[in-house]
Amino acid sequence: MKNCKAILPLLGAAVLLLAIFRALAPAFLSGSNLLDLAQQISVNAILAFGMTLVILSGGIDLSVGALLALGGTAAAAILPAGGFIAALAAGIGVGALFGLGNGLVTARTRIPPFIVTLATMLVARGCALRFNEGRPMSIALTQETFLALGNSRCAGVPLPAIFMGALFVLGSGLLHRTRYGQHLYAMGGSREAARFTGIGVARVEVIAYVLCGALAGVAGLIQTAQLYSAEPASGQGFELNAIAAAAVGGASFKGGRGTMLGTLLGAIIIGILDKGLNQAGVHFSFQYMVKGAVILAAVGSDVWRRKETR
Amino acid sequence: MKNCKAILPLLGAAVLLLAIFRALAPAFLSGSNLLDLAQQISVNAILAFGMTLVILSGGIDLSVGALLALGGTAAAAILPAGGFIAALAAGIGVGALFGLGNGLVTARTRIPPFIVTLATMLVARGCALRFNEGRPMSIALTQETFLALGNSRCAGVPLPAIFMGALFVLGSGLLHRTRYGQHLYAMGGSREAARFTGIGVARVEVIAYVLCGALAGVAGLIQTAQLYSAEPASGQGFELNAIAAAAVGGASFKGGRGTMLGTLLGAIIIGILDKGLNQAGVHFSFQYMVKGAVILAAVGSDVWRRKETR
Amino acid sequence: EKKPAPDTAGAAGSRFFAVSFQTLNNPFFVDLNDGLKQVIDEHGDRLVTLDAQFSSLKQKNDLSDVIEQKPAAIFLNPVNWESVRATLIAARNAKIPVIVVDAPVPDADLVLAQVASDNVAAGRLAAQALGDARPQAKVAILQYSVNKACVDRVAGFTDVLAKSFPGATIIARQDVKGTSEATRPVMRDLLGRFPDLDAVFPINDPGAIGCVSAIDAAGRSGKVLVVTVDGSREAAQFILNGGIHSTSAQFPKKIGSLAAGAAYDHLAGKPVDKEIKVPVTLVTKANAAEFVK
Amino acid sequence: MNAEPSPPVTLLEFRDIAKSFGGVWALSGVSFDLRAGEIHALLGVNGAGKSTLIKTLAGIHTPDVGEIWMDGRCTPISSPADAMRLGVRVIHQELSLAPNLSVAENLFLGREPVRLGLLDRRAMERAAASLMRSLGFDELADVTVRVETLPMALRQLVEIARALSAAARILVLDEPTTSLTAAESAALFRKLEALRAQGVGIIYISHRLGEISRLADRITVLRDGRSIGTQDAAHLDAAALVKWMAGRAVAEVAQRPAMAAAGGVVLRAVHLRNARVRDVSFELREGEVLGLAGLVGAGRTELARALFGVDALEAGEIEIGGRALPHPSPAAALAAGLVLVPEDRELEGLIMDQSVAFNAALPWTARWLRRGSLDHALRRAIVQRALSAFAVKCANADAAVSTLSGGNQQKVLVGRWLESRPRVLILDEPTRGVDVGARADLFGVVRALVEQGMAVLLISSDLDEVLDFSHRIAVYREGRIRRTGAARDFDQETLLAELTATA
Ligand SMILES: Nc1ncnc2c1ncn2[C@@H]1O[C@H](COP(=O)(O)OP(=O)(O)OP(=O)(O)O)[C@@H](O)[C@H]1O
Ligand SMILES: Nc1ncnc2c1ncn2[C@@H]1O[C@H](COP(=O)(O)OP(=O)(O)OP(=O)(O)O)[C@@H](O)[C@H]1O
Ligand SMILES: [Mg+2]
Ligand SMILES: [Mg+2]
Repeated sequence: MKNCKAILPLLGAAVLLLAIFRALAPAFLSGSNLLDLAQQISVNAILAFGMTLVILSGGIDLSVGALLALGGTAAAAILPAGGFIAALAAGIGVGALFGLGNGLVTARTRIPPFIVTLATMLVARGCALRFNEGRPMSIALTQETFLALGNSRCAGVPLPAIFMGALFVLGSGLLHRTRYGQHLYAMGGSREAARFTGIGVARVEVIAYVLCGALAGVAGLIQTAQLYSAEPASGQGFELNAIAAAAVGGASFKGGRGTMLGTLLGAIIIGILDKGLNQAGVHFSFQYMVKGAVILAAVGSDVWRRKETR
Repeated sequence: MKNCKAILPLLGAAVLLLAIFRALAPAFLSGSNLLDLAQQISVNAILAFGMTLVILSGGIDLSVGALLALGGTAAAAILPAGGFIAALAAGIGVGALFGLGNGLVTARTRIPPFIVTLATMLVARGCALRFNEGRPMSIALTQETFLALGNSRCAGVPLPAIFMGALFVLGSGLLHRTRYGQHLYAMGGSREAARFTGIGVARVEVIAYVLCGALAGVAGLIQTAQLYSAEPASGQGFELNAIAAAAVGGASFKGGRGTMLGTLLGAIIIGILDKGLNQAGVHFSFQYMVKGAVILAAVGSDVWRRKETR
Repeated sequence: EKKPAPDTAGAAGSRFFAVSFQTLNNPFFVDLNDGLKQVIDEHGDRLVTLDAQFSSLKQKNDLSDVIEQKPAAIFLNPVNWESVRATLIAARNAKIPVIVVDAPVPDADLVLAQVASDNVAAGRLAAQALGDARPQAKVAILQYSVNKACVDRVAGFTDVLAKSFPGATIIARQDVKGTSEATRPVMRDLLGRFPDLDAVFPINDPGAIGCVSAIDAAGRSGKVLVVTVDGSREAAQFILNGGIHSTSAQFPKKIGSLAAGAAYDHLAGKPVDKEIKVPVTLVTKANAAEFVK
Repeated sequence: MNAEPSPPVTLLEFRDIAKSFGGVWALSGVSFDLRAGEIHALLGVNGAGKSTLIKTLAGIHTPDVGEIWMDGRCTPISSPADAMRLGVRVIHQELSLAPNLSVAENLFLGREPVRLGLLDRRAMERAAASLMRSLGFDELADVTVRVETLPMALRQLVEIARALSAAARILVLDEPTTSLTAAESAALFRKLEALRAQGVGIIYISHRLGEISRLADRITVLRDGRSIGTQDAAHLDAAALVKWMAGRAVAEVAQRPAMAAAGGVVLRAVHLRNARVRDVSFELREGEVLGLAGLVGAGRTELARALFGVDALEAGEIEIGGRALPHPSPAAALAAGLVLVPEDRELEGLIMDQSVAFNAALPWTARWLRRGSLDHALRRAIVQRALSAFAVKCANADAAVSTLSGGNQQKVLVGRWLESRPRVLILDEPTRGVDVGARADLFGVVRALVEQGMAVLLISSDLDEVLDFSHRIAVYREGRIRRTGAARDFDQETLLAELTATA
């Protein structure tokens, strides 16, 4: 399959990094360490899945970090009185709602998505800070079902990693096995051309942002459960990490290019890097530099390879 | 002049905001408060001038916040031994150098500037944190010339505001009265067209990033002087503020559209907003929301007006 | 191996320790890190320092990375005192002792010890210094309420102010991250809004320096009293020059060395105090010179 | 000196030029020479390599093999600036203007006048205005307007003016007249003839053979990236030229489909009205071709867009097959059997970065993709049918559609709609930039479908095409249908007169 060939270099990069860190930190490839890696990646990967949809449509979403914080705080606020289901609905719903706003404004006006979602980021952050005066809100230890979202394991695998896997499968299916996916690729490639084939581009675009917002809500729930508390000020800069994962995975800002598999691999590469640099005891200042260099190299090699095969 | 008409709505918005805050906080229009406003705006405006050049070229620069921190720390590190001139050269030079890197990679490869400058942001941040283990570096109170950069006044006007004014004049001249400015607009409007007419588009692009980096260094010097210390971790999120100023001022991410005057007004509007909301005693959570709403409204009205006149 | 050392410990000279700070953009934590490092280096062991950059999730992930490597002990300065519970549980399951430094956590039973300045006392000292100098002060408080240490300082401060100086009034409270960069504009606008504002309590030294800069910019140098907490060299300089009135000095290096000492005591099988409070001292013009050197 | 004409001066020589893109040879051996004071036509079917060759001369591509010789010396050209310095001026097939700059700024792009190091904007605008006057481009008298506000035709004139503004030794025009009116084209030709007389060497590329026979002194034909010969134009008649170029005999006129006995009305437009369409009513019957004749800028594209539901209507009603469309939109139009093939295939037609197969299968997702299950075989079959309808020339169906030549892209664009025969097909400039062979193929396929009952609304700036292929003709001017009549009642002159008549 073509898709498989396209991600071989990414797989190669991941394996290379694993080998390097194996050499630097012998326990790196232990089962428990890899499971821990999967859990750590999950929040960023879930944000990046949503980001991939938006990037495929030719847009960008800077608000996911703030929506993650808002989703978490909303859920934490509802949880004591409303219970588990209501909290889930609140967390995901508020993300989807702001995503709807992003989508409608982007589709209906010509305001660039960068600005639309920057504004949403500020508004959502303000809303999150309304809860509890901006202080963290702890989750009562009795809320076991909710806390399990972030901390339980199923057959030894951390639940967040399982959610990540399930959302990956759903996302891939959406992109490659539904008409919506075809239409998203088409409108990302050329909005006008998609319109002329009868695709309701506004609808396609709005759905991408709604899903992206909802996924940010899911990530917020998971983070809140993991941290036993919701932090209104959390998630700052998460959008850049999610964008980086999608870009490393081959998504193009012009729209119409990118896959869930690529994005997952992008998130994995960034996760390996973060974990490996920590475990190898690299000074935190060098961690920044190495991460910058690896992101540039990964996207650069993808761009270069594509040029070659053209 | 056509230009003047284009910025009338921005002027209107600024005046409206001033009037609103005048009503909420009576001292708002006092001379000292307005001079203070000019000083507070200066760092963001200087970053936004550089950002305007990059946006005109069709790019974006996420690294300016980190370059501001790096420029400041580099200057603070050199200052005790090297003295004032060497510190200035170090602060501006290091910004220009990283800008050169941004420009060369963007011009020579097809890696999107979003990713190039994201990587630079990480690398520059790592470099800044190398100094002094990441702790703030204080400027000795005996370094009066250096501290004057941020804190002196000339004929009652704060020096940072004067720098901002001077850089505005230089920047406007560059854009509208030199061939470089023409070529920058042309390549932003259509890279291919510019290339086909024999313009060295790579050179034009590289220069835009170099100037943007150098201006980030200047901003870093000013901020360091203002705060009596250089903070390696400072400047986070400044890039978004600078981008917002340029966008509010009418710069278009597609390139080829935007002016220094617009950007200056954008920075002023954002500055009035920040200051006014603080002085009106608005809860910090609402400050975020209002700022988001105003940015959206400003860019939205610009987009809408442009569509009308088409 | 001998009996008392827990099974995670490894032999002296080959052990490694990890510490995670909420931020390293504050001389306080860098000094605390130095205190830890000094003791650990003396034993020939290794310390890995992690910077959480004010993100709880990063802190959790960083620590789960090192827990996988089974360090002899973990030192923890939490971003958010509630959000570290999962980390503490993971460490207990891995039988790794955790010593909390500077800011307390609510789950005291999950940690080996807590080593911190007496932050309430630091706030009290600041209020006392302020009240003595200006009993009728109109005060602004720049708090940072995510962090428990900062919350304690404000609690001590308001407590003394209310009890001992009824003439003083708190006219503004703002929440702001304790960096110069974040504090300066907030202070600048408070000065614009309250012409009669004449004292401020920023909860730490970097914040205080931001305040001094804002006061100078507003042309009100010397008219607004700044009292704060930390005792850094930079703040001491400003005390000598009159920009800052007082700072309640903490001894971060001492906190670091005591924490490291507690860890080695535990590894040697000795009992360790659950709570170790490091006293604070008031720094004013009178004694600031000692803190500059 | 005797009376014998002096031997021709060779300005430029291509020697065995070859150029590949990712392993595919766009040029594989092109040689010919250009003399001073001649117009040398470069012909070839779509994808033959004409534009690529020109780009090697302009310094945009560097040839992989071969040399460019000028004035008897091997002259490598590695950048557009080099070409400029050597006196080469090129009008590219794709317009290369900065849309955000004014006409004057575009004219002087890259060689702006400066005074004391600063831009001399006033001198620039003065010079631009006088250039426009001297070229007789009166529509462009105001040189301060931004190019993006100009219609296509005027943009093309700006491009031409730019190439003519500086003294050129070699002038290259790659399909310069695709958007020009007959009058504007004629003015251009006069200018070219004047330059030829001054000794400028001109390379002229066009698919309009009428222009070639009027202008060309010599003709070189490219086929599959090779030059297959150069001949004097005087020795060739139209039919021979077509045969040489296309490699086969091709009918130059589009043969009109046979009109079946009065079919029912399939498309009825009743008092349509929006910003650019001013009260248009007409009917189209099964098996009928209605030609919409108008000048460039008449607003025919806007009418087509309104019919297809891309642009909103302010008033009026569209009926397809007897059923009114309550909320016109492309989806509703397609569901009712109305297809529009848009005029700008790069922007509105195809998704250029996606594969040929993706583009061909896109309108039919509902067939091969159902509830999450993917019918690979059906998709392949759909793609195959779309490509074979016109014998699209492409390496494989997974290649990006942007790598196809313009003509082949156009074939994909039309071919993909034939999967299920539309009731009404609107063709907007279907042959812009398409070679004679492909044009004949296109009209052949459309004719067959019309004879089976499909109705066609044909928009074309090529009046011959409209006259020859339509059953009826609607004269369209300033957003209104002025008159409708049987095609045989019109000829070139009367039609042109009606189109240019002022209201
Ligand atoms: N940048 C490119 N990348 C890949 N292939 C290309 C590129 N440019 C041109 N080609 C290929 O080179 C061949 C020649 O194209 P070219 O545009 O020169 O044809 P042309 O003769 O100008 O055709 P037309 O009459 O349609 O304009 C085509 O097969 C085209 O697909
Ligand atoms: N983006 C635009 N802004 C302003 N006016 C426009 C724009 N696009 C088109 N127009 C105007 O609309 C009119 C019709 O455009 P267009 O050239 O597409 O007409 P047409 O009849 O379809 O011609 P053709 O199809 O032969 O090119 C032109 O006069 C042009 O000035
Ligand atoms: Mg061509
Ligand atoms: Mg048209």
